[in-house]
Amino acid sequence: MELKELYQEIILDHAKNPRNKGKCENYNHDAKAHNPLCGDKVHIYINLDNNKNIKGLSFEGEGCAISLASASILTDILKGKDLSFTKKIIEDFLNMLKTKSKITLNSLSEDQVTTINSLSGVQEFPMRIKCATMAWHTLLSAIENKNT
Amino acid sequence: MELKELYQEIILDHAKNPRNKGKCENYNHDAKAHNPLCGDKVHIYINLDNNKNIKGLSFEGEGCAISLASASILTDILKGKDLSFTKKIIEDFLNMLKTKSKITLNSLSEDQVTTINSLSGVQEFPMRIKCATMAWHTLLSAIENKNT
Amino acid sequence: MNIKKIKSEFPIFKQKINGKPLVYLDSANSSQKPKTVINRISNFYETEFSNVGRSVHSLAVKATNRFEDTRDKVKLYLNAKHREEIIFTKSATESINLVASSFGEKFINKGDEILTTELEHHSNYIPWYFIGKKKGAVIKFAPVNEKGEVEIDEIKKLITNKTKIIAITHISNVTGTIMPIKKIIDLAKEKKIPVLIDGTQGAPHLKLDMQNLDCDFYAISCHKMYGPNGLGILYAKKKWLDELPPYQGGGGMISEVLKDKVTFASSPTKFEAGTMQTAEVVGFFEAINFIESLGIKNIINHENEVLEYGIEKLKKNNSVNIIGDPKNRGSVMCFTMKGIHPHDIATILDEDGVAIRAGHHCCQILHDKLGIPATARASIGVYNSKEDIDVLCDAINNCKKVFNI
Amino acid sequence: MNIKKIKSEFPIFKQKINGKPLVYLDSANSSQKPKTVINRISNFYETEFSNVGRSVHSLAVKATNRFEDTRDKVKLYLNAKHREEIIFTKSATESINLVASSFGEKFINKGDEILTTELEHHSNYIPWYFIGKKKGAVIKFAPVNEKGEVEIDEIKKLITNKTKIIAITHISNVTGTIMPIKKIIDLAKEKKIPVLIDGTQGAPHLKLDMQNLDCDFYAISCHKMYGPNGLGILYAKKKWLDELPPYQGGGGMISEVLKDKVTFASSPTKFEAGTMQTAEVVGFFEAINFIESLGIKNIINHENEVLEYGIEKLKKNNSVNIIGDPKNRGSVMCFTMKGIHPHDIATILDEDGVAIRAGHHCCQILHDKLGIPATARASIGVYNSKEDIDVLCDAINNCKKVFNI
Ligand SMILES: Cc1ncc(COP(=O)(O)O)c(C=O)c1O
Ligand SMILES: Cc1ncc(COP(=O)(O)O)c(C=O)c1O
Repeated sequence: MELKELYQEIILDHAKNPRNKGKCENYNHDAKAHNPLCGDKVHIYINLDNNKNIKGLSFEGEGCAISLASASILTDILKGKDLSFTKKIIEDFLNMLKTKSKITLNSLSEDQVTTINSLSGVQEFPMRIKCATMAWHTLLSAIENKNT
Repeated sequence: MELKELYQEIILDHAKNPRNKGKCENYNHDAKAHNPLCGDKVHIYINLDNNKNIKGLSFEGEGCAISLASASILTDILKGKDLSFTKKIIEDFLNMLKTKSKITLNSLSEDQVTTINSLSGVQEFPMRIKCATMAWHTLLSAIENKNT
Repeated sequence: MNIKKIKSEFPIFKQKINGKPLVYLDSANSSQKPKTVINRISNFYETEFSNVGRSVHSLAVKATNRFEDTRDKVKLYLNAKHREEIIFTKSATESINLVASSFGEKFINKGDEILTTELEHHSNYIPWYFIGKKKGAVIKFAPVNEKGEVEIDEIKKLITNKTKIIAITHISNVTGTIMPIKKIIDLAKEKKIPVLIDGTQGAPHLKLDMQNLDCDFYAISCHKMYGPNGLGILYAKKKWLDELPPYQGGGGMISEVLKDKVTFASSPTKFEAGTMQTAEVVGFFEAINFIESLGIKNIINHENEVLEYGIEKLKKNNSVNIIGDPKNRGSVMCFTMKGIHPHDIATILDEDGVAIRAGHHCCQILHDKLGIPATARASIGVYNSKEDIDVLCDAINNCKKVFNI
Repeated sequence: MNIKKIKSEFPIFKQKINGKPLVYLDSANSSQKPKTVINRISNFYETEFSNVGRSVHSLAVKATNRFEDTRDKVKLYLNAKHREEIIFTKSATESINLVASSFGEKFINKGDEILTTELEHHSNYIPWYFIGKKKGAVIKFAPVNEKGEVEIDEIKKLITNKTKIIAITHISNVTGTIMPIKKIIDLAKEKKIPVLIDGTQGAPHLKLDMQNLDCDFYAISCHKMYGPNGLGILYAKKKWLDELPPYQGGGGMISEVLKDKVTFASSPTKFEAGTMQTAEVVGFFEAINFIESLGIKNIINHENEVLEYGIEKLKKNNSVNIIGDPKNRGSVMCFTMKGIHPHDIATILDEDGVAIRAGHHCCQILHDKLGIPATARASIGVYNSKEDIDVLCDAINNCKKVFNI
């Protein structure tokens, strides 16, 4: 049953107990987004250090299980990573939902791969893809928006 | 063939040689109308005397054979008639085109009845009814519009 | 009413959704179309199609007659006094834009007030927001109470001698509240303030009588009345037809065009610029026929029965929170569930063939006031039965299973 | 091209008009629809109908995908660079109103000039007349010459540093003149003046390439392109999409709505307020398919052959006076006959099953200039053949008989 694919344990866990919620310390980049059709909102905060490492990464937001889980998973996996790796992952993730492929980046732990892949169930639910991708697009904007 | 009904000799004759064209002398009522879809125009002039007789009646206008003939026939038949008779005829004429009846008013000469009835062929051409009725509606307005 | 038979007149119900029979509870969004409407559109294109009012050949005559026949039919259906009070638009949204623009440009000035409510759909707010911004006029919102009603006293309080128009919904598409519009119109008439009713949700579910109601404007979406997409209606009382300037410019709506002077046709043509939606208008004739063949009173009774049954049953479910508790409710049930976002509810329900809508339903101001970003909405059409409600409620329980609640 | 076969794909040609086969020469008014388009609309209503973009259930997903697929298809067909440059409207008339209003409100001021031509359809004049009146701007008309052409030098002469926009037709719906729009656009670009092309007659009969043309706006009527009624398109170059304020307000076009502040979605949603014409948009996909299956170049060649044949044959008839003699003519032949009014011609032709249009064709300024109140117009679509022209010419001779000329 596809619903089981969509609402996997991992997703429900992240949706109910989102990681990295709030503003991370000393954030220097941020961006927000909003889906006017359903009211989902997300605000991403990054603390990017001088070596282009993501020292801190967090989000605020409200929305459905998919959008919350997606934001939570994103922050969980990319915190501590460097910028070029992060961009690669974002690209991979967006591709995954577009082309129905799975992510197999070597530099991720097996656990992390499983976690990201848990979002691949969304592929079968076209109206929900935006829920899953919004945080990732917003992360990209945040990287570009240098904050105050 | 219905076309023959529409474009009877009488109609074509009135269309080619319209009677009472121009402004009649000492007109004291007038009104004009215009069909924006085809460009037909008509302007009716009345000289109404104190006894409510139509002393003079004429028209200016451009348009299709039906609209010209209709205006010409109207002026030809109603010139010299009194107001209440005129209104009755107008009503009868408009009814004729609506209910596909013929006109049989006693106080008209046989010739005049034939002439008016020549316009009844329009009944079968709904898009042309406006062409045939415009002058008659305009006459009604003219009767109500006291000029200068 | 024989709902099975009615349902069988709607081809959409022949298919399965995810292997399940379709339970369509999204009619407030758009209703499904009976076969007679669909066939009329095809048949019109196949045998009678031509542009309306502009040519004199046989096809054009037929098309023009069919088009104007629908206007007469709508006039009768709404019990409007004059056929020229019926203006075809592309949607209720456009109907309201037309009034906000034409009325607003002429009659609304700096410092004037537009009175509306917190219940309104964006389509009955943004057009007023635009003209308000442009003219420096203020929009006042009559507040919604905890039951989801707008009390007439609140409206009374907000009327001042600067109030230029009252724009108000007939039925809220979120709380389902049936507004006491007759009373509001009477109140407004005392003060000589024109009233626009957003009848988008009212028209499919209530008996309408423009002469009795005596509002100035009434906006309708045909696609929510079992009719074709892309068609709306504006009823505008005769006294406004000459008064209001035209809205869009183009072919058809003119009387005479010179380089330095343009004069306009009279209503309805004046407000119908460009080539109209002939096939849709012709198809809508059959939608009214459909409603009339069942009888609007029977439709109302049936829908109310299903609605009451639905509200009762949802109330019994502890995890469900119904939005609003208006005394008079029409066809709409919005709800939330603790721990499950409306979007997720809609997705899970869809697995069981149940089509509902989730979101703010274009009523963000109302949702802000309620303090919830989104709700799930089940809305009822004539084809819905109590069994549909049962399927809905089972599917709602399934949400809890999926979410381990 | 096998015209018999093409004709057989249009159900309308199955019937007789006044006992005669239908010779439809009124495509400039509205084209007939192929079976694929008609069937797609029915089929969509029967199996996939739902409101677009607002619900997450399966039907809504299908409908939304179909709707957006058409946008992609149009983008490709027009060779636009971005899909958000394709905005659905209800007609070309609305497309032009949108630009005149949104562009005009923001960029046109007192004393500014709007440059257009004497050839224009009311739909490409009245909207400018409105905004001109409102803002105190002046409309300048490039004159038409005795051939029915507007010379580019005349346009050049009228451009001043106050010219804010140039609005010009692609093909005249009266003289058939194909305007040198590429040259005009290049000229305007030198002066940084945006250009709107009224492509209503251009789109069905010419190969279009927005990137090559590089105009700012291009307006299209889908119902003249073998597509459904009630649907238009506005192509708007990307640089304008954020620049222009929204046109109508309502559901869908917003980003966030607060009582004191409203923000808008990005294009195309920003310009598509209210429930859209989903079925019509979905049906239009098949209209483009139809054109593509024949190949627009083949269509052009065929139509030109019929057109040339028609012009030649009409020229040989002494009683017929053809309107305009442009070097490049597309699909339209307007004519008058001495002693017979165009309205009478149209009626008499209809007896022979020939459907043409008579009137000023919403070009009163042009007709005034030509000094004739009305013309008869035969216009050509892909389903017309040389035999249709023969029937037309015989019917024209019959007019003379009826009028004893
Ligand atoms: C040149 C031209 N422009 C604009 C229009 C208006 O098109 P529509 O009525 O489909 O909006 C037409 C057709 O009537 C036309 O021929
Ligand atoms: C109360 C209300 N008003 C206005 C609208 C707008 O209707 P449409 O989108 O058909 O213009 C809707 C429906 O979406 C509605 O529910």
